[in-house]
Amino acid sequence: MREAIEFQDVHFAYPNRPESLRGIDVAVREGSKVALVGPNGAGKTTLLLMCNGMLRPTRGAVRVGGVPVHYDARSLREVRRKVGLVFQNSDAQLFAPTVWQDVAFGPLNLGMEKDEIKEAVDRALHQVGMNGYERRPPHHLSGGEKKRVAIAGVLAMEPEVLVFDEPTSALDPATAEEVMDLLDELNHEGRTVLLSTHDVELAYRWADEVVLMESGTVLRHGSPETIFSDTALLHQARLKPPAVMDLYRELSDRGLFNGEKPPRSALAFTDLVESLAGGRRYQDRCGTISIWDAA
Amino acid sequence: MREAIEFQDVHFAYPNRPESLRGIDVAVREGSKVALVGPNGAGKTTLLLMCNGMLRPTRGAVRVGGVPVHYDARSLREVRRKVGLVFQNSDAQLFAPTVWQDVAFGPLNLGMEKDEIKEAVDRALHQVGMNGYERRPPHHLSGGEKKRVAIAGVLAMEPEVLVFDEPTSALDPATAEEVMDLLDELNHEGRTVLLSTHDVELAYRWADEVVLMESGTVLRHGSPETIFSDTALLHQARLKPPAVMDLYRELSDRGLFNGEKPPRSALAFTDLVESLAGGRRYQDRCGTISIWDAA
Amino acid sequence: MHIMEGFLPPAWCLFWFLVSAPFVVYGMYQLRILMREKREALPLLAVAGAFIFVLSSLKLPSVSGSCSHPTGTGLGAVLFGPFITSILGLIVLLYQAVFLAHGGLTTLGANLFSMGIAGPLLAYAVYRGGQKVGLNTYLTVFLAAALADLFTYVVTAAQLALAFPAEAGGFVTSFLAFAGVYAVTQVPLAIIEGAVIALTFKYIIDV
Amino acid sequence: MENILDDYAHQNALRDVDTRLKLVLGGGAIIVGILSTGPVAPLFIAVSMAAITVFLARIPGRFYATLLTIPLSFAVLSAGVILFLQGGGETLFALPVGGITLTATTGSADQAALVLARTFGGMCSLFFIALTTPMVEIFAVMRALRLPAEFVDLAMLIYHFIFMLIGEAVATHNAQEIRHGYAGFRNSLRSFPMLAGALFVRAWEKGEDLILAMDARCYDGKFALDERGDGPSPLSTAGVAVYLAAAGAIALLTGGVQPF
Repeated sequence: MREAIEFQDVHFAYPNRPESLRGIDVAVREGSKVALVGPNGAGKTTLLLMCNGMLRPTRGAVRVGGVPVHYDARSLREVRRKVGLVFQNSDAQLFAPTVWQDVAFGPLNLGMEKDEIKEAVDRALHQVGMNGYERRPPHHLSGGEKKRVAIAGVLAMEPEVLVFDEPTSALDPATAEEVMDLLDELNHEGRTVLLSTHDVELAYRWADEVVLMESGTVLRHGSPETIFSDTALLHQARLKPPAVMDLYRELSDRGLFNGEKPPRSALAFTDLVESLAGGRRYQDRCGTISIWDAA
Repeated sequence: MREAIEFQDVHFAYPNRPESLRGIDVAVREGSKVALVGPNGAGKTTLLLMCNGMLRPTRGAVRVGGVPVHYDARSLREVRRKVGLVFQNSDAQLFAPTVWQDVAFGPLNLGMEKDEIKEAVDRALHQVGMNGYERRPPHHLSGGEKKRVAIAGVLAMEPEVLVFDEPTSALDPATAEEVMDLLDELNHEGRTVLLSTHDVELAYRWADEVVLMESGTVLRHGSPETIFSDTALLHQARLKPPAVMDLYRELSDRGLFNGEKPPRSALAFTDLVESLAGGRRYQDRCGTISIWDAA
Repeated sequence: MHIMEGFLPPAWCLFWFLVSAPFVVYGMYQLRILMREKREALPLLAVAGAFIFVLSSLKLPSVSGSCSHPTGTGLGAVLFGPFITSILGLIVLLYQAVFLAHGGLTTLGANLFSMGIAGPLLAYAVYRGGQKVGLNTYLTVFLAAALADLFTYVVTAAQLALAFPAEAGGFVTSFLAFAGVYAVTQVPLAIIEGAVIALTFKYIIDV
Repeated sequence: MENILDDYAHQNALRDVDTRLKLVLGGGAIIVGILSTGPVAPLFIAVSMAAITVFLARIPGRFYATLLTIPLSFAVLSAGVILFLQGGGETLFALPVGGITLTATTGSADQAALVLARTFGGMCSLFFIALTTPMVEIFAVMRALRLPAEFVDLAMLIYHFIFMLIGEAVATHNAQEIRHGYAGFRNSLRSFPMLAGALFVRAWEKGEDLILAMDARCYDGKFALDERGDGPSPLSTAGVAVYLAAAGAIALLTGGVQPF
C-alpha cells in the first residue's frame, strides 16, 4: 500500500527556541486511521502543520503521496488541496461572515467555477450534516457545530488526506463522539485520517495505528494494543493507559487472565471477565457433580 | 454544617434568549468538594457566574455563607472576596504583563499595603507551586502553568470558597491530574471547592457530591456512586458512565456481581473482580475437598 | 462624540461626504497596493479594525455615554498610515451605526471626517513631532491621544455650528455654545482617554 | 457590553425579506426625513418605522424603547443649543443664566423641533435596518454596488473579529471584575489599560493565526459571497413604494407646518 504521508528524519525549531521536533520518522499508510498521541508540548501540532507545508522542516523531508513537498507557492497549493488541515480551535478557522461563505472559501480560491463551488459547498455541508445552516454566522453556532463547519470547509476542497489537531478538545462527550463518528465515516469513504490527541481512551477505541510522541521524538509507532499495554512507555509520555486496558493489565498481573488479547471496549472486556467467571462456574458445576457421584 | 453557597429557585435568561437556568435549588456544604456535571450548554457556567454575583438571577436568590447576595457595589466586593472564581480560559484571565503583577492585581485592588501584597502574592504562588515565575509574562507559560497562575490570582484574595469552571479543559492527562491534586490540597486546607466539568471520570474520582445538570435544570444531586450508576439519568444528560462504573454495571447485569458497592477506582474494581474469581475458586476448592472427602 | 442620524441638514451631509471622499479614495488606492504586495496585511488590518471597534464599545471608567475614541484610529495611523486608517475608520463607524446605534448613515461623512480623519491625523502629527523633539514616549502618546480626542470634539462642534449658526454672532457663537455644552463630558474624557492609551501603550511595550 | 443589534437581526421576523428592499425602505425613509422641511413627516416616519420594527419584525418592545434612549441625550442637548441660538419670530421665553439671557423664539423653537423630529425619524429608520437586516446580507449588496473588493473583504474580516474580540474582552473584563478591578475610579484606571493592552496583544496573535488559517485553505486573494435570494415579492415591493410615496407626499404637504 502507498504511503499517504511520510516524515523522514524531520527536525524543526521555532526561531530562538530549542528544537521542538528532533528527528521524526513516521509513515502514514493510505486509507488508515492514525492517532498521534502524547502530552501537550510533545510536538504533535508542529508535526501536523508540516503535513501540508504550513511549516517547513529545518532538516529532513516530508513526502505527500510519495512526492517530496516543495515550498514554492504553486507546489504548496497542490499539497494543501491534497491534505486538508482542521485546526484545534474552530474559532480561528472560521473567519467568514456566514457558514456558506466560509465553506466556499477554499473552492473559490482554488479557482472553481460558480456552479462547481455551489455543488462542492452543498456536498461538504451534507457530509457533515450541516445543511440548512448556510446563512448563519459561525459565532452563533455551538462548539460541535463549529467543528463540523470547519471540517466542511476543508472537505469542500476534496482532500485525500484529512489531518485534525485535537478534534474533540473542549467538546462534551456526546458531541466528541459524534465528531469521531464523522471522522470514521470520512475514513470509510477512502480518506486517510491523521489526528493528534492526548485522550488515550479516544485513540485506543478509534485508531488503526498509534504514534506515541514525547519531547519532539516518536517513542513508538504500532497498534493501539501494543502501545497502550506498555505501561512503562506510557509513563514516559506522561500518559495513563485507557481504563479497560488498565483493568485488564491489573487482572493479568494477578494471574486472572493469560494470553488473551487485551479488550478494546467495555463490552469486549465484560465478555472476557464473564468467560473467566463462567469458566470457573463450569468447573464448579463439575466439582459439584463429582460430589453427587461420589455420594 | 453550614452551607457555603445556596441557590434557591434560581432562574436566569440572557436578554432575548430562552431561559438558561430554570429553577435551580442546590446547596453546597462548607468544606465539601462538589462537581457540577453536565453537557455543554446545560447552564453550568451560568450558575457558577452567580456564585459571586457576576450574574444576577432573574428570579430566585443566591446565598453565600447563609447571607443572601445583594447587588450593590459594597456587597459585591464582600462576596467576591469570599468566593474566588477561576474561569475556563486561562488566557482571558491572565491580563497583566507579568505573573507577579497578575497575582497582585486582586490584593492591590483591595487596597492592601505594599508588604501585605507582597506576602499575599508570595503565599499564593507558593501554594500553587509557581515560585520563581514572578517575572515571566503569562502568555509564554504552558497551559498547566497558566492555570496555576490563574488560581494563585484568586487565592491571593484568600477566599473561603473556590469555584472553577472546567478546570482541566484543554490540559493533558498528567497536567489535569496535577491541577486536580492542587484542588484537593486547597480543599484539605478547609476551603469549599465547587467545579463544573463534563468529564465524568474526573467527577467520579474527585467529588464528594455530584450535581447533574441538563438544559438549565438539576437532574439529581447526590453521591457520585448513586448518580453515575443511574445509566438512564446519565443518558438523559447526554453523558456516559465512567469506565469502571460501566464495566461494573455490565457485569452486574450479567449477574456476576450482586449488591457490592460500585468501585471508585481501577484498583477497587480489580479487587472486586479478583474476589469474584477468587470466591469461585474458593467454592471450587470446597467442591474438590468434598470429593476428596467422599473418596 | 457621534453625530446622530438625521441631525444634520441634507446639504451638510453631502458636504462632509465630499470632504472625506478624497481621503477614502486615496486610502482605497493604498489598500489595493498594500494587498497586492503583502497579502498577509489584510488579517492584521482586520484585527486592528476590530480592536478599534471593541475598544470604543467598552465604556471608559466612570464616564457614561458613548465616547469617540479617535485614538484607536490614531494607533492605526501610526501603524498603517493615515489614509488606510480612514478606511478602517469608515468601516468601524458603519458598524457602530448598525450594531450599536451610535452615529448614523447620512452623518457618516461628517463623523468620518472628525473621528477617522482629523483626529488620527493630529494624533499622527503629535506622535511624530514628539518623537522628533525627543519627548518621553509615554508623554507623547498621552498628548497625541488626548489632543486627538479634544480635536475630534472641537471638529464635531464646528460641524454642528456650521450647520446651525447662531442668529446673533453666527458660527462663532454657535461653536462656543456647542463646544461648551459638550465640554463637560468631553474634556475629562479626553484626559482619561489620553491616560488610558498611554498606559495601554506602556503595557504593549512591556509585553 | 452593549447589545449588538446584529444578533437581533438574525432572529427577526423579516429576516427573509429581500435585503435590497429593506435597505431601500430604511434608506428611503432616512432621506425623506432629512429632506422634509417640516417636523410632521419625520415624526410620521419615526412612528411608522418603530411600529414596523416592533410589530412586523417582532423586536421586543421594551428593548426597542431602551435603544431609543441612546440618541435621546445627544438629540435633546443639541436641540437645546439650537433652541437658544437661532432666532426669528417672536420671543417665546427668556432664561437669565448668570450674566447672559438665553432667549427662545418661535423661529428657533420650530427649528429645534424640526431637528428633533428628523433625528428620531432617522434613528428609527436606522434601527429598522440594523434590527431587520443582518450585516452578512449587506456584504453581498456592497459587492453588487461595485464597492472595491478589498474594502468589502476587509469589512467582512473585521465583522468576524469583532465578535471574537468581544468574547475575549468580556471574558477578561469579568476576570478583572471578580478581582475588584472596577471597584472605584482608581482601580478602573489601572484595569482598563491592562484590558485594552491585553486585548491588543491577543488581537494581534489572532491576526497571525488567521494568516495561517487562510493559507491552509489556499488563499488567493478571494472571498466568497453568498448571493442567493429570490428577489423581492411584487407585493412587498409595491408596499415599500406606497410607503415611501406616502412619506414623501406628507413631507411635501406639511413642509410649511410650523408648530410654534
